[in-house]
Amino acid sequence: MRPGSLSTKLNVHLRETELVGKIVREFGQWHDVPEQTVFLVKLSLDELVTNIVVHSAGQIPCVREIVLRLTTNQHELWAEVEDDGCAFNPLDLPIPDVAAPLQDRSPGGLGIHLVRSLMDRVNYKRIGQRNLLVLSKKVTQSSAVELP
Amino acid sequence: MRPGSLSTKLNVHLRETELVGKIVREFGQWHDVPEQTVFLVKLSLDELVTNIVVHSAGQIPCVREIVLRLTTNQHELWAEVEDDGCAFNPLDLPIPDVAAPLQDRSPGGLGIHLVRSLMDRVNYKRIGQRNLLVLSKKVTQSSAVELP
Amino acid sequence: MTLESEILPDLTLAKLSGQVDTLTATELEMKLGDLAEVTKRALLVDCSDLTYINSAGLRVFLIVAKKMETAGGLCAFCSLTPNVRLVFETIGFDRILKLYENRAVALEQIAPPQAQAA
Amino acid sequence: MTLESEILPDLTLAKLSGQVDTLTATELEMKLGDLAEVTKRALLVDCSDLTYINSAGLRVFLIVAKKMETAGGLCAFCSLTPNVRLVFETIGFDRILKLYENRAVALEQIAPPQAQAA
Ligand SMILES: Nc1ncnc2c1ncn2[C@@H]1O[C@H](COP(=O)(O)OP(=O)(O)O)[C@@H](O)[C@H]1O
Ligand SMILES: Nc1ncnc2c1ncn2[C@@H]1O[C@H](COP(=O)(O)OP(=O)(O)O)[C@@H](O)[C@H]1O
Repeated sequence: MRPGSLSTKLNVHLRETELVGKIVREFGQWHDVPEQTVFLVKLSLDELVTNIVVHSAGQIPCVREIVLRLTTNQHELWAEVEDDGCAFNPLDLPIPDVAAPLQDRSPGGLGIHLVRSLMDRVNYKRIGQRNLLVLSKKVTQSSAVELP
Repeated sequence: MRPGSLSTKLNVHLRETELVGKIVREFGQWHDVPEQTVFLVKLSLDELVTNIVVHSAGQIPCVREIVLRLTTNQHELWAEVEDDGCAFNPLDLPIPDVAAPLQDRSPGGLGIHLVRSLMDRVNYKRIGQRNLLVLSKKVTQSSAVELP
Repeated sequence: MTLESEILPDLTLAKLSGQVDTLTATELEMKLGDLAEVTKRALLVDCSDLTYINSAGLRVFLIVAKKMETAGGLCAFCSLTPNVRLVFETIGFDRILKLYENRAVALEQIAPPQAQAA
Repeated sequence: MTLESEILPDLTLAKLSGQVDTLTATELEMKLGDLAEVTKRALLVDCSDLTYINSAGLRVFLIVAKKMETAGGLCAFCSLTPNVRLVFETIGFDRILKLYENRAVALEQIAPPQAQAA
């Protein structure tokens, strides 16, 4: 992939998930990120931003801003989501039982599980008054389109 | 405008000016940069990157990489172009006589003049083995499209 | 997101296209819910043009499949793109939902010609 | 970048569309050069769909206008978008090149109906 990075401030609105999708797709295209990696990173960021917007409504302090960051080097892509809401570590959530039969499956709790399963690494840090989630995804040489 | 920033490594190839145009347009759209500002910044970066690629051919050391950076806050956009070629300050170039009659006008030397005229500020710095040009352009509140 | 449907005697066919996300999942839930209501035996969702789905959309699939199964019917999915299939597998949907490689195979299994002739 | 031309008795009309940059300027130079060759009196470049031009393209305009003037002809431009007009003004092209607000005004000035009838 082509090395690069991006940082953008998001408003606390569900509609911003559309911008997140656009940014991941277009940034991914500029930096020769393979199509499947774009899909998985877009999905993971969509889940995280959606959760922050949806679940921040009743929080004190409420979330006032979300910052999205993307970084590529030749072999790996990092994505960060930062918010100024109250401390919440999604990695503490129980893992849903994905082997349960249909009638026992609850329709919630899939978002964070998808992020944890589809990314190579997910790290949570509380920094001052902010939550920071760092995702990373390795890209195999063969699937990356290199410019000459 | 929406606050954000971007950094991308460019190869030393004229075809990369197409990517520069795409990046400025799409980054501009994500960050609510007014259409005219996008046009002028795209033009300025196109001129600078074209010059580096074209004029680096005979240089020692030759340019091996170019880094493009964009930053927005509410009122201003900054663009940076960095290269690792030999020291060259385009601000030392003479200003072409744009008042001369048609037959006296030389067809060259317009690129840098456009950059200097269309941007609010242009700064050159030599940092170690790198040339850094920083452009800035203010955006009036009224022309910026703000998200609620 | 668009959902085009065709109600046949043995089967309801629903072709789902575009992006299913948090902004469009409610619309999908209503439309698929309506189709499930009028479906007698089986509902087949063709996902060949489904380019994106997030957990809000997957939640809808689960709800509709449960509802169909409870009513003694069947909810099946066909023609998943590799990306969507990976997501299905990650959350075990390949084990609890009926998936078919393509529409032809699905029709053959759910509403075979003999059944149609009967 | 595309250039569509129409050769009329009094005037050659060239409609320039899209992006003119360092990658396409040579093609423009060849095409406009050819048109200048066959043009007797005036060459009018309609820029209404010219979305982008950089110094490589402006250089071509200057070369062609000089050539036409030297040969006793005229090279004019019409229907510049506000962005392109700003660039023209920045390098003084509004003073050395003939610019018209729109095609109708340009035709009226360069090849008025009387001249056409004559
Ligand atoms: N950013 C967040 N802030 C507060 N609570 C959250 C946040 N993200 C997730 N949660 C909690 O974790 C639960 C599981 O989240 P998730 O796996 O995305 O599934 P869903 O949102 O569909 O329930 C949510 O229901 C919510 O209670
Ligand atoms: N990055 C660069 N490295 C070396 N020389 C340069 C560079 N940029 C510009 N120049 C020199 O400055 C001159 C003027 O540049 P410019 O105003 O862009 O006009 P043009 O490239 O059309 O001649 C060039 O002809 C070249 O000699």
